[in-house]
Amino acid sequence: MDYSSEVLRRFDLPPGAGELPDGTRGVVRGEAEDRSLGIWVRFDVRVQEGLIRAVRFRLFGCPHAIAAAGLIAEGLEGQPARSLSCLDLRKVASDLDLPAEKYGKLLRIEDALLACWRALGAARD
Amino acid sequence: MDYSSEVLRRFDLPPGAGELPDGTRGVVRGEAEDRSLGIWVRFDVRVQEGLIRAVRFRLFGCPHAIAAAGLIAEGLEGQPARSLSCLDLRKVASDLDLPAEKYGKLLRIEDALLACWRALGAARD
Amino acid sequence: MSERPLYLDNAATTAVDPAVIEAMIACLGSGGRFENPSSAHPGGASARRLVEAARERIAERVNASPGDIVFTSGATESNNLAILGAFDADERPNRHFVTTRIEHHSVLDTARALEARGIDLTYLDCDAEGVVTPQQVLDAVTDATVLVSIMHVNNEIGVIQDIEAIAQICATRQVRLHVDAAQSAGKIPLDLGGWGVDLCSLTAHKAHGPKGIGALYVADDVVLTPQLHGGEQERGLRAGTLATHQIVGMGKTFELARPDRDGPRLANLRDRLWKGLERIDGVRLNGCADRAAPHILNVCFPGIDGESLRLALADIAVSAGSACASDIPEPSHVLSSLGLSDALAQSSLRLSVGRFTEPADTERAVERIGTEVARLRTLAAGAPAWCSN
Amino acid sequence: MSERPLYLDNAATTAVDPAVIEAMIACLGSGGRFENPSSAHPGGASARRLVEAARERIAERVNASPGDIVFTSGATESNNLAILGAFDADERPNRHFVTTRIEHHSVLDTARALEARGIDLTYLDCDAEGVVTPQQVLDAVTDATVLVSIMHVNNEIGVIQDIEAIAQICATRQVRLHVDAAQSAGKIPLDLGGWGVDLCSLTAHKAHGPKGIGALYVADDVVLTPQLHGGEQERGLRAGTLATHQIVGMGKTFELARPDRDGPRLANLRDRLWKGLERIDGVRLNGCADRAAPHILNVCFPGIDGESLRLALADIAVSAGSACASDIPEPSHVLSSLGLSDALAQSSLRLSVGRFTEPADTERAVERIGTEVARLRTLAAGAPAWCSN
Ligand SMILES: Cc1ncc(COP(=O)(O)O)c(C=O)c1O
Ligand SMILES: Cc1ncc(COP(=O)(O)O)c(C=O)c1O
Repeated sequence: MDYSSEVLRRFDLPPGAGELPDGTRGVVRGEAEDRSLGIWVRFDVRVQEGLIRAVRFRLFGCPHAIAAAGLIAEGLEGQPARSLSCLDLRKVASDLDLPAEKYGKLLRIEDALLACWRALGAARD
Repeated sequence: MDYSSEVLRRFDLPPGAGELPDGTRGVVRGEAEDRSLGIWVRFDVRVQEGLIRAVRFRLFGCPHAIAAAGLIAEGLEGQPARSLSCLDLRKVASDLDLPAEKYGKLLRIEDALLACWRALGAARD
Repeated sequence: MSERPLYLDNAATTAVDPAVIEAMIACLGSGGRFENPSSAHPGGASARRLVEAARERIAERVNASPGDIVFTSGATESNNLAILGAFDADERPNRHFVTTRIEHHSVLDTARALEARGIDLTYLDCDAEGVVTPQQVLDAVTDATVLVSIMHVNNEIGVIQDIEAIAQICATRQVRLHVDAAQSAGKIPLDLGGWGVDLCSLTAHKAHGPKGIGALYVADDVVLTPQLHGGEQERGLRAGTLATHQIVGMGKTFELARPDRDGPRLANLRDRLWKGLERIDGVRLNGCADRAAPHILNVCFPGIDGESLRLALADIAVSAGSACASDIPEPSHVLSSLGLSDALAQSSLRLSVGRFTEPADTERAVERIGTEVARLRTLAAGAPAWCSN
Repeated sequence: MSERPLYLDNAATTAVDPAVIEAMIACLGSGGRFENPSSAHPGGASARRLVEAARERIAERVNASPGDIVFTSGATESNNLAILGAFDADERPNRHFVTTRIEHHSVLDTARALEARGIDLTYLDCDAEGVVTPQQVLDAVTDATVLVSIMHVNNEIGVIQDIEAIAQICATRQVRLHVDAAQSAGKIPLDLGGWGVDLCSLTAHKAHGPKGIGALYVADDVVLTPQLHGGEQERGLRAGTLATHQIVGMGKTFELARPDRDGPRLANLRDRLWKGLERIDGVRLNGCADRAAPHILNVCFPGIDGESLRLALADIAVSAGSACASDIPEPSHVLSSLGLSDALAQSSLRLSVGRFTEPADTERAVERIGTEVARLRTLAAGAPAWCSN
């Protein structure tokens, strides 16, 4: 397997890896998994005043998935909360130069963020 | 093909190779050949007072045949003439450590000497 | 950092011993014995003598006669020649082959080629520790069995099969036994003559010799059909110009290969690795501690994605399964045979030590692996149970 | 006498060039690129890059793409793989093979193996100078022909066949062409892509490279069935651990092999030999002066027993027929095909020059041969005519 330098960099030092203190105000958690693809991912997102202030993740999976989660987490910080529901996966794939067989895992990462988005809605409701 | 040191020595410097001056008194010539075995051999023998005084040979053939002709020629010098008719081929084969597939050529060498013996008889008659 | 690179992949291949390199160089250039060993001239004869001396050394190390050793291009070719050669030489209409599910691909793919020709096959399963029992062989053999092929040391998990007992059973049933001993030389004593093995594949490059040279031991009374046509070299069993430098290199390799001396040293290094890794939470040994070759350690790290584990340790030379595996390896057929799930098979590593491994290397490896496993486990903290099964 | 040994047997094998030895050594020991080129770790990747660089150099020299080059253990294996592989991949019921009577044994014995499987064969005769014409190929090819196999340079008499014209005919008739070019590299330009050859066997050791490594050129659209099972190396066409040092050695060999520069130099040495030997009474050239490879001279000395000739010249490295011949060689099938009697075939010598042959060597050889021929002729003076026929 050849890895793009961006994947290698983010795999070595995954920015955004971790958790947000449980029960903190504005923190939601979203999770997704696919055993057949070998991925589990969980995001903690803190939203304040409609803006994403912090994103942390835990992940079991391949280097591409780790890099993608890290890239997405970084990109979301400072964005409006609705960004959680409209990720540009194509851009992620191209920034990381992902091989096609890894796209399925991107969709699970999206699922986890959508779960955060829904959790946010639920919190608002 | 492995050659015994005796064959190698006699092949390099075949003693007795050559001819005896034609028409000299007491010189007889005997020849034999076998195309299928790839051998032609000719002996010139000088006999005086019943003793073999000189033996020379010409030969087309393999190293074993050359060595055998040389060994026989050398051994005959000084022997009574009838030695021409009673060679000890077994001893030649063993002195030279000849492989069995070469024995046929020994028989042709014997033939050439028998021809000398017969020529000698004819000369006496 | 100019630390020497960490090489723990000696089951894939090894660095050639300096004494072997020297012996090889002496057969290459103008000043050396470069002539064709089949040539009749004195240079050819000298090269031939070197080839025959190498054959004698190899034979001696495996308790065989020099005439039983046929040089090939490696154990892959030896395995092909042994198996296809034995079947091609047997003209019975119903023929049967017995092997195991944990053989090297060069045996398994050859078995598949036999199957395609309509030959009957029995694949023996191993137990959860990788062991195949002599009783299994006895149960599998039929009157139609032409050959049993069982490896000596498994290249992934290092399990040693009881070849002596299996050979006895094959002898009783009058069935030929082929042994793939690519991983054995220098690590485990090989007593081919004493055990009554019929065919045995050897290679030089797993024992600090050159790649691209191997041998097949063919016992005196075994009839084989050659698989490479074109010359009377090697008793007519293997055509092709003899590669003097390779053969001489293999001879020197076997001369230097001393299980009595090297085995314990390697086992000590392997044990140091295991002592260190054992401390990692959840880690498991793949294979059988009681029947372990001294140079191979196969370890599973549950809860770590295999591809991430490999990339995290990409700078150190260890192996996931066998070296011929592609980038994202299929889960190893050997680990699957032990009953490991695909995920656990993928999160396993093979570490293999050699003559040039130092104790300090094992410590560095343990540290690096420990660090990366911890990092990836932290990253995956909270993952569901299936990630560790 | 400490004269350097006279080596005029470069068609049997050659001394490895110092630059090649150096490149090989760099792939053997701990300090070098000894890793398995199939391993995923960085050392493996570096070894793989060396292998691929060697492949590129070889491809470049024969006008091919790197992807067309499959490494084997030598031209013997390449010939087997090309021919058996092409037939195994073709499932038509009636299949036909065309080759010549003057091929190397590795082609002829493989042809015999095909015959044993019931495949139809046509052996083309050569003329009295060793030439096979394109027209003969055209006449022999049928709708059932799977493959034509014709050597480029004959290893005994050095005759160069017109591969370009033969390839054209094969293309017109949509039949695959295999060329055994074991003797060509570095002496005759090979334009495999330009000529439209489908399969071509190469070897390193005839061109100052190591023994035990070769390649098969397999054009893009040619389907072959692998003959060695067990690994995905070499596009799945040839299993077995890649022998980096051997491959790198072959790469360097081909890089150094320059027909434009070496061909004329070799031809000059060959011509010096012939100029000298030509003066011997009755001497005859075996082969075709107009289609002669630069490095091979085959000469007949009528009236001399072959075995005695060989023993008389045993101290100099020349060859009677091919190197794989046994002690008392069968009369060479190539010389017999030229129409020589067994006796004349036996009293022929092959002298072959190489990169390390000096002009002085040719003079010494001429003198030694002249002396021995004269001595043996004197010994046989008076012999009947059949001794010279
Ligand atoms: C058990 C086993 N058999 C066969 C082989 C093939 O050996 P070689 O690389 O010499 O072809 C190997 C290693 O690759 C091996 O480990
Ligand atoms: C024409 C020809 N083909 C094939 C071969 C076999 O080559 P190798 O020795 O590389 O197997 C040789 C030399 O032995 C040869 O001269």
